[in-house]
Amino acid sequence: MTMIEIIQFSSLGEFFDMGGYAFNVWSVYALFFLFFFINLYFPLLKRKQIIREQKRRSIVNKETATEISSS
Amino acid sequence: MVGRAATTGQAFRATLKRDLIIAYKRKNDVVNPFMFFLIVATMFPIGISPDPDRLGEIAAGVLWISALLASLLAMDNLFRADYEDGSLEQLLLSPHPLYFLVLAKNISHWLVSGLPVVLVSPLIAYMLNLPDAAYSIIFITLLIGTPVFSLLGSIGVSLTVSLGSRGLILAVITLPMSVPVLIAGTLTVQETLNGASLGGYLAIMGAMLVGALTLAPLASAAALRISVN
Amino acid sequence: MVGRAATTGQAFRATLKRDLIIAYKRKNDVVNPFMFFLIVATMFPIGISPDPDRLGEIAAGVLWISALLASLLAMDNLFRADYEDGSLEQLLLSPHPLYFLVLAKNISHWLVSGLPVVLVSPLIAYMLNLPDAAYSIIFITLLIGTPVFSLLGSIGVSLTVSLGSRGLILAVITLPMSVPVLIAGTLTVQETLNGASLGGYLAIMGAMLVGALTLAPLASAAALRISVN
Amino acid sequence: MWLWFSKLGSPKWFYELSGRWLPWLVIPMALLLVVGIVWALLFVPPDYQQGETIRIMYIHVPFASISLAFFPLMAVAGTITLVWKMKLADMVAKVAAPLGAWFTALALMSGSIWGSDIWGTWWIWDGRLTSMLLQFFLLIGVISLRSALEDSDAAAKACAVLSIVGCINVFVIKYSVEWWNTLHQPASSFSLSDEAPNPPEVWVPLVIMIIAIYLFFAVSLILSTRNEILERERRAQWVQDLVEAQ
Amino acid sequence: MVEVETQAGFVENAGRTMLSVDALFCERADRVLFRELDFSIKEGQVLQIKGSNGSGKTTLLRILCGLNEGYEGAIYWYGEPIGGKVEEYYSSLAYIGHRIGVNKVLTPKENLRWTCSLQQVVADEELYEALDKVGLRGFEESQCFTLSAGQQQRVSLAKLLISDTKLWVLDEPFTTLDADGVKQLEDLLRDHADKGGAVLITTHHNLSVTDLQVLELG
Amino acid sequence: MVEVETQAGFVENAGRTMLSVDALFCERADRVLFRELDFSIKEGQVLQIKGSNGSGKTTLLRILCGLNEGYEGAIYWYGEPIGGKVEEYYSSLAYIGHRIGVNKVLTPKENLRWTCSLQQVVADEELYEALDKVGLRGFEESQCFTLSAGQQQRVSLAKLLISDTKLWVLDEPFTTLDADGVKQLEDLLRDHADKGGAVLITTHHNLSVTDLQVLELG
Ligand code: HEM
Ligand SMILES: Nc1ncnc2c1ncn2[C@@H]1O[C@H](COP(=O)(O)OP(=O)(O)OP(=O)(O)O)[C@@H](O)[C@H]1O
Ligand SMILES: Nc1ncnc2c1ncn2[C@@H]1O[C@H](COP(=O)(O)OP(=O)(O)OP(=O)(O)O)[C@@H](O)[C@H]1O
Ligand SMILES: [Mg+2]
Ligand SMILES: [Mg+2]
Repeated sequence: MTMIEIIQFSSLGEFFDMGGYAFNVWSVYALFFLFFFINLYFPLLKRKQIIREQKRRSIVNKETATEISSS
Repeated sequence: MVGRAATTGQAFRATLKRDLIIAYKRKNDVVNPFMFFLIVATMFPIGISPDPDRLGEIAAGVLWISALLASLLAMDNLFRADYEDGSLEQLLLSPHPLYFLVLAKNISHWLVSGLPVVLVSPLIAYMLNLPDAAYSIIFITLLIGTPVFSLLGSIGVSLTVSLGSRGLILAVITLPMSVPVLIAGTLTVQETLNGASLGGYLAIMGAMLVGALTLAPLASAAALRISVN
Repeated sequence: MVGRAATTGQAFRATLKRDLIIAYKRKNDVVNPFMFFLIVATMFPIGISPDPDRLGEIAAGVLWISALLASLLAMDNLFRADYEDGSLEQLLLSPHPLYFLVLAKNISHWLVSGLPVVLVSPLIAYMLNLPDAAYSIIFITLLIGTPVFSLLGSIGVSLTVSLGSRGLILAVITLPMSVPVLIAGTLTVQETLNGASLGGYLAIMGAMLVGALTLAPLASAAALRISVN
Repeated sequence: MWLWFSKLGSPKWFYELSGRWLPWLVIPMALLLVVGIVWALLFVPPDYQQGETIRIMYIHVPFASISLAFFPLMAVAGTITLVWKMKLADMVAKVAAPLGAWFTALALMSGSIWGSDIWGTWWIWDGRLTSMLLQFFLLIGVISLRSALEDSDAAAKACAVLSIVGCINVFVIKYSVEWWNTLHQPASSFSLSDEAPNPPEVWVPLVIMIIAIYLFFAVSLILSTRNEILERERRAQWVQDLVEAQ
Repeated sequence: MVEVETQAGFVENAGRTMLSVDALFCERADRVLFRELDFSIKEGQVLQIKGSNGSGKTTLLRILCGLNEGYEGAIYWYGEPIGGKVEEYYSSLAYIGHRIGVNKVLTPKENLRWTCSLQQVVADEELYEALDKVGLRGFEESQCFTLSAGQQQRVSLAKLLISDTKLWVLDEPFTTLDADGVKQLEDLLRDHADKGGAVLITTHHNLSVTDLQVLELG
Repeated sequence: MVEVETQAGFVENAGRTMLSVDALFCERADRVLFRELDFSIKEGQVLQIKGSNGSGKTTLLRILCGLNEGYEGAIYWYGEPIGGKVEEYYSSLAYIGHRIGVNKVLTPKENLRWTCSLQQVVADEELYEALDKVGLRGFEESQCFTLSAGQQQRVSLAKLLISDTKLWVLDEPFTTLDADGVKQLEDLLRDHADKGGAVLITTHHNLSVTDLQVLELG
């Protein structure tokens, strides 16, 4: 396979070692994934929160509305 | 009434908690002293020289001066809003010793504005190329020194809280008072870099802290009573 | 009514005069930026090194940074009292272009807080052992640079005038914006010491000043309208 | 034109449209990201000078280049807020600031990690680095101004003014800092752009990563903007219906 | 946008319509303060805005003065949208808000001179005369921080005696005034209306001004 | 120093004399505000201090609370000089001044909790109840800068509902209150007096409280 051939690393260990710069390379990629995750996951999480909060609010509003109409 | 009277401890905790809540609500109070410290420290390479070697020589001084200025600028928050909205009068009319209430305010203020500066100091130390050996020393000395700055600054704020234009007069009052701490701090760093042992220097700084903790709130309390007059 | 309507020029002069009177009445406003400048400049020999040679190397930068910080601290006076007592609303409700009224306030503020710093700078330059050749250059560059600091600071103040804790957020906004001036100033001093001719550098600083004079009051005016909202 | 403009300004319209766009952004983003990262990590030949650390470039350069787009973006949004009072523009400006801070932070961090190997130090006061740092500070300034001003309308306008002033200033800073630096520091190995004669197997994955990360930026910005819309329009009927339907 | 023509009807009464408001809507902190608010104020009128605490009186006054932009609807000055005539509007407007615009360091005279000179040329005698009338004789040259709350309020009100403005917008001007002060101000308002001016005022006080119009909020 | 004995005469009435003042003299900015001022306030009394603007009402109240020390004369708390009993005095005193002591960033609940907790232990329910009573239901958790002037004033007054203090010192508490608020506060003052408390109040308002004592200044 040509794809396999042009892989720059002959073993997995070598891949992880990154020519002695494992820390540098991997920490950058780790940071990238972290940021990627944060900036996608947090907006999604927040969306859930907003919707939950909004549901709670509308329930409260309805309750107070009925309270007022009944009193 | 007697059964419901608050103890001094309760009033202390209530005040501490209130101030922390206020700080939490205006997150800026936490972030800004810290950002100010970072930015002022950045001004030095720009204004003086980006050359690492020359930076390294002045780094300790720059860190201390920046921390001092950050603490100074943050001080304005300590009693200002309370004075303006009248909460300070309520504080003075509390039946508890003012010493503890002022101390509570000082503590919460330092936690919010001083501690973050101390925590970030090693990073700035690195960027300014401070010799490696000095990181921990700068951290420890700032940890002892910044509360002293806060406590001294608190006296200055108390004296000037009723003035319209406070920022500068506060600085003019407080900066000279802070010089001994500045000297002790930078000396400690330099001397330990030169091989002296930390102990003696730290003892001196510790003594300053203890002194400030016992005396400064008293002075602040007295000054506050005068200021609201 | 028509006969008695004030021209913009009259309103400009009235505002300038008022602010100068206020400054005169609180003499602190004049003395303090100046004292702050002196004190901060003295922190460096203390915090960094009293050695004349090393001081001489950093003197230009220290002078500029101190001037920047002094200007920053003085900014708080610019609209603060006016906001708190409602004069700012009156200013906004004047029929004249706000640009000129803000400019009047800026000018009087610089006269009071910036100019004294510039005037005393040669003295500090001497104390910090700046090479003799640089005295006049530091004086001229500060003379051009400090108004720009004031004008930029004025934008920051206008944006933050309605905030309780302003000092620090003001700094966080204004300091990064002032960096170009700081660079231009310190570079001018250094390069002329290295034998370059002043002309080009001063032209750049002059351009900054002209740009700031025309644009900054506009931005400040817009920001003020927003802040009183 | 005017109609289109006011329609675009309508948060509801944007919410619905962006809902339809999202998959067409997320799918290419995911694909390009996978291809780009695998390529960058496995197939790119090590640089003759930088060795394996060249792989950091595929993160650093996209983030660094997008970071520079934030102030112009916020300034444009700010202008729209001030002139046309369009709510949507302010929502974008609001969510852009923290996102910009994240991106700038990653550019700074990846650059400094890269530098720790190549320059032997994590930080030098080089022109580009310093200007990036100052941009980061300015972004924090915008964020703290926003959070400090309690009234959201005033906050919107104040941040708009600050973004516009800041945008001009970011250019001035960049220019002056580079000027400052080149006069002081010989433009030696610190030059960032000497990889022009690189072969395609180096720059093609870079282009892929740049596009992927641009898409990531768009997706994240849109997601946050949608949240902002839901929050600010929460009393509108369509939002309430939408919430009910969830 | 509402057409200006619809405003023409206003001009039928004795005094010309000075300020009119069309379908004003304002919402703050998630609460609608007023919606579809229409009213107008004519030359010679005193209009008191009433309402309980938090009903939006201050907000309304600030909107009318252009100090608050968080509203929808249109405001007209002599039939034209104020947006186009800001300069003219501001030369005819005197506003005194919760914050009275008195610098603590300056003396009453200096304060008064500056506030007035933003709109018109004033002579020193006028200043002394006005300060005398509001009961500050002898305090002209004391710094304002040495004055009591009510005295400071009087400094700000003195401007009304000098100013040639047509429309006065006063937000709770009575708060710190003593009985004399209240009476004097009421007289002043009446005078102003008689001379063809108009007054927009909020207060929780019962105003004893003849011909008072009332707008109830909230 | 005046002898304490001279104060003994006060205790003849129904309520005991709470606060008494002997030969008070105060001069500010070269003007004598009051001299030889003697009065006392007993349990069950409401004392209104009247006077024109600048007559020294605020100054007097602040002197009594120990917030201003520029005076001569003696102040007694249950017959003893307050200097010696500050702690006791301050646990029995509730003061609300021109500056009402409401932090803008905190919510009404948080504000109230702190002010109260300086003197006594409070439960959350009490806070809610008090805020409800002053008409701030629904605003308990909004930050105070979003409240109108009158609503902020109400936050500060809520403390009186909770506090167990005997002496209330109120400096123009009515300024920004609407008619309802005024009435409610007047009721509250009456209640407090009926329960044996005492109230010292300044206002330019005509108080409709039974059994009102008046002290005229200046
Ligand atoms: C904290 C450190 C660093 C920062 C803040 C930084 C920042 C930047 C910025 C702002 C750009 C411009 C992107 C654009 O114009 O589109 C950039 C591009 C680039 N950087 Fe960095 N950088 C840093 C460290 C490094 C290091 C250590 C290297 C490795 C030698 C490097 C290599 C590059 C390359 C190759 C480019 C693309 C060249 C170009 O398009 O101009 N950077 N970086
Ligand atoms: N800070 C001060 N410095 C000097 N003199 C002052 C100061 N504050 C007040 N005065 C003087 O004291 C006098 C009384 O002021 P005070 O505030 O007690 O009046 P007041 O009766 O409360 O008036 P008002 O009804 O206007 O509130 C004023 O006439 C003023 O001249
Ligand atoms: N800065 C603000 N931010 C958000 N909401 C506000 C702000 N100021 C006021 N509000 C809201 O607007 C409402 C009206 O306030 P406004 O000050 O106009 O009331 P008002 O009628 O003048 O009351 P008062 O009689 O107490 O002065 C208040 O209930 C408050 O909730
Ligand atoms: Mg109001
Ligand atoms: Mg008073």
